[in-house]
Amino acid sequence: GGGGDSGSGGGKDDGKLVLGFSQVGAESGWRTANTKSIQDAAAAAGYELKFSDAQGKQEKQIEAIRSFITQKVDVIAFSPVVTSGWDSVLKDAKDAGIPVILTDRAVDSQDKSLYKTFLGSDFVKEGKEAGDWLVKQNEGKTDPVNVVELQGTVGAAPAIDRQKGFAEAIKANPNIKIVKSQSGNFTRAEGKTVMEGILQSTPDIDVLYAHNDDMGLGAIEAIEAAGKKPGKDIQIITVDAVKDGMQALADGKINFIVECSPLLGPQLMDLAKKVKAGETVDPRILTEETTFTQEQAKAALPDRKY
Amino acid sequence: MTVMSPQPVTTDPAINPRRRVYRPNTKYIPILATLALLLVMYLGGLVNYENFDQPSVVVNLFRDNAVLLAVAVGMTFVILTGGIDLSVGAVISLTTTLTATLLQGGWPPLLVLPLVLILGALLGAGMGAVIHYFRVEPFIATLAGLFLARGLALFINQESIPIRDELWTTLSDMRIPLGETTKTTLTAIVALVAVLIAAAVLAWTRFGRNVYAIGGSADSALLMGLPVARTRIAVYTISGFCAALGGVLYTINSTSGHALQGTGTELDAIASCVIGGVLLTGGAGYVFGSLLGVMVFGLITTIINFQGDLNAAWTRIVVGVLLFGFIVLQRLVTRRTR
Amino acid sequence: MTIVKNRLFWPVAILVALLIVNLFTSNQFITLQDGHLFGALIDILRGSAPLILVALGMTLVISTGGIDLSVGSVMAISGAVACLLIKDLGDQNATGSVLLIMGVAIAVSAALGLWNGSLVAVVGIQPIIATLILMVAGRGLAQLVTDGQIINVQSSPYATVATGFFLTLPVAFLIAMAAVALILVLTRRTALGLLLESVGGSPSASRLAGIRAKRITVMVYVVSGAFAGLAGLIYSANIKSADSIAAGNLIELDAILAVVIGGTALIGGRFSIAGTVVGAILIQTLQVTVVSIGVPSKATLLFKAVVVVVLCLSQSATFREKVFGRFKLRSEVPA
Amino acid sequence: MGEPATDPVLEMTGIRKVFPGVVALDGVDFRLYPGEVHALMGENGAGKSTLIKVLTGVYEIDGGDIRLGGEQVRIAGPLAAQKAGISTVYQEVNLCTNLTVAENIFIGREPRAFGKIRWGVMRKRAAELLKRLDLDLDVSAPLSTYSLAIQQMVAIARAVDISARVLILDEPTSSLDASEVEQLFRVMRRLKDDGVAILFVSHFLDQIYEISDRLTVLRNGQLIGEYRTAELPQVQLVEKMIGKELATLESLEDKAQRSRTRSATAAPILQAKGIGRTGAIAPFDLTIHEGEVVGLAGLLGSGRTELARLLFGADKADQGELSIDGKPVTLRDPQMAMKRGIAFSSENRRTEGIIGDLSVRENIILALQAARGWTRPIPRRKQDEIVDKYVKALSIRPADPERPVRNLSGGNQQKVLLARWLITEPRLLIIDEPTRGIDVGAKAEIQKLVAELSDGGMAVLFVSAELEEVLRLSHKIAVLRDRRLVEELDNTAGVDADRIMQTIASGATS
Ligand SMILES: Nc1ncnc2c1ncn2[C@@H]1O[C@H](COP(=O)(O)OP(=O)(O)OP(=O)(O)O)[C@@H](O)[C@H]1O
Ligand SMILES: Nc1ncnc2c1ncn2[C@@H]1O[C@H](COP(=O)(O)OP(=O)(O)OP(=O)(O)O)[C@@H](O)[C@H]1O
Ligand SMILES: [Mg+2]
Ligand SMILES: [Mg+2]
Repeated sequence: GGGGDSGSGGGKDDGKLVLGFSQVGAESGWRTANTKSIQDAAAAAGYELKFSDAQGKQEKQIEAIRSFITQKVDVIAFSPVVTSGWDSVLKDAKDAGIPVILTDRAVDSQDKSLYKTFLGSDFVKEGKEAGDWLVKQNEGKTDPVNVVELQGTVGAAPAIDRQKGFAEAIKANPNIKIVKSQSGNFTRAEGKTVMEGILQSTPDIDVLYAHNDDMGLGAIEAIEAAGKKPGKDIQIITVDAVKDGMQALADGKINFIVECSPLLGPQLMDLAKKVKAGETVDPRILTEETTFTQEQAKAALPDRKY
Repeated sequence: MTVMSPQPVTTDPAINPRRRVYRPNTKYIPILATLALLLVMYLGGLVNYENFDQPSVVVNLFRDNAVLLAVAVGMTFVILTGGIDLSVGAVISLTTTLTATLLQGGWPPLLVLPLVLILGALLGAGMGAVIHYFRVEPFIATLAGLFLARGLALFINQESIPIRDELWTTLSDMRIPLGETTKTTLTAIVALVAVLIAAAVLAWTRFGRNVYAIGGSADSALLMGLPVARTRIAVYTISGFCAALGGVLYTINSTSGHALQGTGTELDAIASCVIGGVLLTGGAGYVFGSLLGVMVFGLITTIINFQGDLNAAWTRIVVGVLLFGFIVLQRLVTRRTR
Repeated sequence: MTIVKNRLFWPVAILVALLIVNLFTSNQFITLQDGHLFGALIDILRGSAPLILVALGMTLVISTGGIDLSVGSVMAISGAVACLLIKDLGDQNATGSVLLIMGVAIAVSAALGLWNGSLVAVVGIQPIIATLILMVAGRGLAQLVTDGQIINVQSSPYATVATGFFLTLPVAFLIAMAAVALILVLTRRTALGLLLESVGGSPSASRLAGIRAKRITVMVYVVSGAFAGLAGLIYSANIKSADSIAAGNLIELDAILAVVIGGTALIGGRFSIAGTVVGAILIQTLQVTVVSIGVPSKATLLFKAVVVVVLCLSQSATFREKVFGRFKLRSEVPA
Repeated sequence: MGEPATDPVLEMTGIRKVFPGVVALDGVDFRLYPGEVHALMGENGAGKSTLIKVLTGVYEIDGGDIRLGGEQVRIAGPLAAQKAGISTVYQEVNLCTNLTVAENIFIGREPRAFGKIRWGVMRKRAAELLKRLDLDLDVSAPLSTYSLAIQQMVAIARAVDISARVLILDEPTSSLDASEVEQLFRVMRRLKDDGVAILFVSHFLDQIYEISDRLTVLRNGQLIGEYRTAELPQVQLVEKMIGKELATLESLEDKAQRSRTRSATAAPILQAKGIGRTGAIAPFDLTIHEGEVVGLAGLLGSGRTELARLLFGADKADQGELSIDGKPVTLRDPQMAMKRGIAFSSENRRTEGIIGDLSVRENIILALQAARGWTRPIPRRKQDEIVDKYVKALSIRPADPERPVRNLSGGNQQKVLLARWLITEPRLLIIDEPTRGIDVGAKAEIQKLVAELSDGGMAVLFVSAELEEVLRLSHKIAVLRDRRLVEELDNTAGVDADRIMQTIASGATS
């Protein structure tokens, strides 16, 4: 690659790496932590960061990437809003000789040469891990297990994938059944109202699977208001492991959390330096992520940053 | 009874006989003011940011906002009649989803293209008919349209669907050279053509003038014997068509379809029109104004992208502040000259 | 007011139909338990409080021919301010301080309303744009206040605002009803209602009749801001935290819809407070019904579309005329 | 009754139209022959405008049928009516004020080439057409910049230019002055000679007798009869319209005997010194005393309305001094004027007067309520009392105060506006065309009322296009020309219409 153009601006002469990063938006605390991690890491590495917030819109993100091309940044990184539809703008970047790194979410482009690497989580895998844990809990049992699923924003990639992975994991166990599946829009308030409604209409709930911590935390409020004990009367599984979620896990109100780490910053800076230098990197780098049970949460909680 | 000359002669130039009274003919002033302010904003960008002087900044303004532009064109028609169309964003999502799904299913592209455009127009026509014949508030009728269109899109397919059709990818990769280094895309050209056609229709055709008449006073227009029903249904049809066109441009731009695309576009389009001087109560404004309105939003985004150190919170605040500054200045300039 | 009754007949009918559905799908529709009422109906009433509040303010704004898009952002700011201050409280359960803080949050919201009102009435910007500015920037401010994170509070007096019960009824609903009563008194026991309808009906005629339209316009935006602020408090107290991103997101659309369902025209003039309340409760009931009958999430919007289409037709005089066979008026033109 | 030898071009039989609570037309027959001017007569609310709207398809009929050229037709709407050769000027000016003058004349039938509107041709034709009506307007200016009277002329120009078999004019002359009326009549006569059938509505009996050949009288939605104008004496016509002997007409004559000299001791209420507004009216001096009726005379667009608006603060004066009760004030808005006891009823009742959605009661109490402020509502019982009194005094019909005012007939709306201001008990009442569209009986009542009020000490600034009316009521007449107050004269024995016309023509300066 290399920044090819002879007419590049004067600001770059100091050799400082310029990274253009286009964020999905600020739709959750997770995302804000993600943003912060990247900003901090860039500052620590001494890179100039061009940051742009797409407010959840693909068109804004495309616009931002084109703007990065115009601004002649050294490396472009972005968390795609959706999986498809990037070929055209990535080609523009390639033509301009600017390497691209995907973070957090993958794209389904067939031409793999359009980006250098993907750094992030696998949402399907997260759903699967949540499902696996539930299956393991019920190993050997045949009593029916009624699961309520609180989905994320309808049509959003994490929602679709976490649903998919979970369904796949429990497929082999006919006694585990999803009795209600509703969207809580990834927010606490909707998680609560939806759970209220479900509690009213569904008599027998054993497990709640929420696509993120926030919805789970909202649901906990609803469960408590209905006079039930979250974590005991109803087992709760969530994804993300933000601080509030970990606290609830440690308090025994949540039973299991699949981590989805927002702290991509340092890894990203590292990769940026490598691709700028023209080194080859792995086409797919998964963030170091884990899962938490209640005991693990108690141990991990003190140094949870976000 | 008429004993004297009905045409008195006056010598005082300040006071014309039987002339219009208060305002000079100021119809273009808001647009010129908006244009001037837009240029000031651009100059501000030039002074402050490196690489802002590249032609691609201006070219990308059209390219990035082609979809919004197409939608704003249709919205201008609707707002000029005093209506509103909230369904446009959802029509975009339905169009992109349907296009991508059909193409994925192997339908011939040359069939899919007119099909989705007609579908958008029909949806608009349906809403227009409900609005006119059942006298339902445009807000609620088009909100139902919004739910319906996005609901259908989500029902058809929730996922982001790639388009691998050859025609679409060719159109997407097409670059039209402008000068030596700058290139633009087909989508920008199509959107600009839509603006030109709309401007011509509004200024030079009977239909266009009827649109303004209805916006001025629908009751009067009816009593003057204008085809109110036809015109009103037509503007919603146009808006539906333009939204579908926006959707198609979207699929060409990104070679994909997704049911969540176009979220919030309705508000952007309405705001663009209004910033461009189209009165929400109807009857006044120009499609070039809407074009400028779109450019205002585009330029604000561009500036924020060049600024490059704003997080989400500050991005919103700066957008608000820039918008505020722009509108207040625009208001002051136009009021002064009135 | 037979016309208002007629206009509200169908929304009320649909509301009743939805409630009946819930009666069958829920374990408890309404029961007395632990000294307060409990059940799906109570959930609906409690849940509809923020929307009722926002829609009330919106009704007044719309009656003057305006619109307020910024209510969602104001909700977010109000919740953020309240939680930020409560979190720093030595004793989060001190009722007095919490009440004071809520007063501050509402005052801030009213000030934001004042800003909107001034832009509309004094500077003369079209309401949709004037309030769009705060809609965009306001959420940024809220995010700035909370630093983009969710702020948790552990204050039981605060939580009571949303989840408490008083005289067997949910406090949130009582607050909303108090606001309704206040607005009813304000508009129907004083001359404010008449003046509002007059300004919305014809600004130029109102001016010549000696009505100080500017003051009234500013006032309705202030009321709208304050009510949105109160709604924001209930929203945040419900989840015991300030979520500056999700709070009040898209609520302006629901609020406007509630107002329109209630029979107030968007061009201004005649307004109906009772209609707005019915509209807001209807929307909330619809939301709950989606969950209680388990509409799959990918079909949720379609389901809502069907209900809104039915509503929208029932709002139509022409449509009702077919149902009732009432007077035939092809086109209503002022004499 | 004698009818022309030809067949009627239009024949309506047994027309019935019911609004909720009102039978607006009850079995009305109406015939219109080619080449005649046919007047439709009746009190306010008799059903004239409704008959016209039924004819042009604005309202669906509830009974009866319409024949055009002998064939039964169902007219679906104004567009269909126009296509069938019926061209109409409706009572309230129904044009689009946001469009230019030229467009208002030609919209729907613009000259085109290949679908493209030929703006230049359109403007030229519009200017020519207006010139024929003796109007010199900037045809590319928005219509909103012209006064109501001129808008009315534009509406007429539009209707006249649509070459039609039937021309309907619903009170086209209500705010036109004598010369414009004459202009209009000239055009009508020419069209009549070309065989056009003209339906004409007016409350000015003189005009009816001048122009019409036959007339049809309606009362309370019912047909009273069809007559040859020449064979029906004026007094009988009025009796047929109101259904009883007209006592008020005589009292009208009494008023002529009223003392037109105000008491010399009366204190000035309002003094204007060099008040003016650029582009609207040149600086002028005017003093109005207690109990004095000051009439404003002038041609269309001479600036009477502007003058009146300045004194009310409806527009801001940009020069000069105004003092009320000897104290200088700057009127920034109407509220300030109202606080000082000034009331102003606008000539443009549709956009600056009534609030259509609100009820008659609410419209009547509006100004009083605004003056009291929103915190001090007028108790409902008091409202009903006041409203009842004025509904009776001004015979507002239908006498149901809870009806939306938009559903009242034009004349009755005007009465509502008068009532609105009378209940504020102003010390200076500015009324711009208060008798516009009001029937003979009510007009006499209103004139009587003005005289009484002035005798009771109220000052009145009376603006009317009808010179006779101004002469009959005023103590003092201010004559305007070209947006300039040119003369102020006491209404003494020597002053008559000719004298004022001369002033207007010669432009004598005071
Ligand atoms: N849209 C309507 N709804 C209800 N009532 C109406 C409507 N239009 C007219 N009316 C009623 O019908 C009657 C006839 O009104 P119309 O306007 O025909 O009177 P008019 O003879 O034209 O009076 P004017 O001389 O005052 O113009 C009145 O009582 C009026 O109140
Ligand atoms: N900017 C404006 N604001 C308010 N009213 C306006 C404005 N421009 C025009 N008008 C209207 O135009 C009219 C101009 O009246 P004009 O100068 O013709 O007065 P006039 O002498 O009373 O004549 P006429 O007999 O036509 O009423 C005013 O009555 C006013 O209502
Ligand atoms: Mg009439
Ligand atoms: Mg006048």
